Amino acid sequence: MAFLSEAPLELGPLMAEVQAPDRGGVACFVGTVRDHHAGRGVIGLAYSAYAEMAETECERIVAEAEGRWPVRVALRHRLGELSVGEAAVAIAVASAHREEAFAACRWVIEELKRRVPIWKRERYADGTEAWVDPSAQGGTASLRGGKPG
Amino acid sequence: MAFLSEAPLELGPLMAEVQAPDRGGVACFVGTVRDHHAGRGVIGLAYSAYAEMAETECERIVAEAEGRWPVRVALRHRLGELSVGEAAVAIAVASAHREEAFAACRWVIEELKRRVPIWKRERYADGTEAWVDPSAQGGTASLRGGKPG
Amino acid sequence: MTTDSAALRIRVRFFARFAEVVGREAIDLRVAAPATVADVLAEMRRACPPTDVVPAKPLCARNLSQVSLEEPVADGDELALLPPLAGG
Amino acid sequence: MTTDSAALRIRVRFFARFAEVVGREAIDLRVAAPATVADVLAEMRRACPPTDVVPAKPLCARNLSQVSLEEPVADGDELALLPPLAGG
Repeated sequence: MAFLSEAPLELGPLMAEVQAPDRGGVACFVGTVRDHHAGRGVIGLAYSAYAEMAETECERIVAEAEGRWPVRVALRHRLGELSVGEAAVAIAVASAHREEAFAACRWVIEELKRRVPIWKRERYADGTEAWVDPSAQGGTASLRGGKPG
Repeated sequence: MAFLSEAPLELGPLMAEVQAPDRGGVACFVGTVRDHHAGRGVIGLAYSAYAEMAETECERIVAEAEGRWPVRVALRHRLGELSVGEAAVAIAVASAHREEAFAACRWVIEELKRRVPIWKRERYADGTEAWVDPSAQGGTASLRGGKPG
Repeated sequence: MTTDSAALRIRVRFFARFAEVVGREAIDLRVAAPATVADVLAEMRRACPPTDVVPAKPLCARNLSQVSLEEPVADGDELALLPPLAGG
Repeated sequence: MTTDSAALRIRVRFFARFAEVVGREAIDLRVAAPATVADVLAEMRRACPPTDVVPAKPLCARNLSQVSLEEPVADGDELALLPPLAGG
């Protein structure tokens, strides 16, 4: 379980993993839990995963990025219960040249969203909950609690 | 002296400056001192600045970025003597959407390099020193020490 | 469901909303060889009716890799049915 | 150098390699009004010969903003001569 973490994410150790004296540029991305989604107040959420596949898919993404650009990539995704403001995902990409670090960092977050089997169940200020479906109209697939499923 | 720092840079406080519950994406860039430049071994360097103008120019860049994208930007540049691996510049950009955070972060580092009056004097493994000129063939403008100026 | 020697044993796994609505995390099926992912899904809908939550063409992973519905399956495969991904 | 009442007092500042080679960080000049940045540079080269390190068309900042050589200058202005920038 190298890429998934039940503990809060910290960018510092990820940067330390990828930095080296010959890699002078580090591009990073941290995605945190927002306080709203599709017009509704969010008070927290839970991430779950198909862990074996998620680990495998993250490993593939890192290997593909490192094959495509001269970069080193570190990546973590949080699982479990998160509060607003907590980091859900953290990425650090180091390279000798910043253009490549930015390009690879950007690519890694897009691939992660597209390929890694992780799901998000949001809890709302009105007491309801929903599985988030980024592809759906309104952004959620189902409701629980105050509204019918 | 808000943007220039004689003390080592840390990304954490910059991220804290820009993060907010409605800004879920933070793109960052850290540029560190590399151990080589234009084929020569670098053992350290010194950054100096036209401080009043550098502060003003950084302030303008942040304001322009925040006017151009819905982002918050934090920016620091180190001055003084740096060792290999130390951070020379750190940027954190938070936005509700990662595309804008990445675009603004990328723009800020390019504008900083283009507009902010900061100079770099490198010290090499062979005992020489040189003012770095990114626009020059070979990357340096003058030599001191083991080679004639 | 067949039980002859040419039957493929496939474990179907459910996650997130699918697991919640189906009420279980996995079912073990047997399908006649040769079979594709689509054949496994058809057998699942026949053998395990509360799987209506699974759309006609769900995102599927066979042995940890995303595959199309036309992908052949082999004995012992794990077939995961993935609700819309929401990581990052 | 003029000293009449129409003369503009301009402070020229040197940085980094320019300061190192010229051997000073600033010189105060007077130039006849009206004058541009280019006029100030011409007066600098006349009054302060060791400024050969400054190229014919240096990067210049007038009162903290980059300007072209055609930019007019005013009494009390600070004109900074900037070697190639190397921040970041």
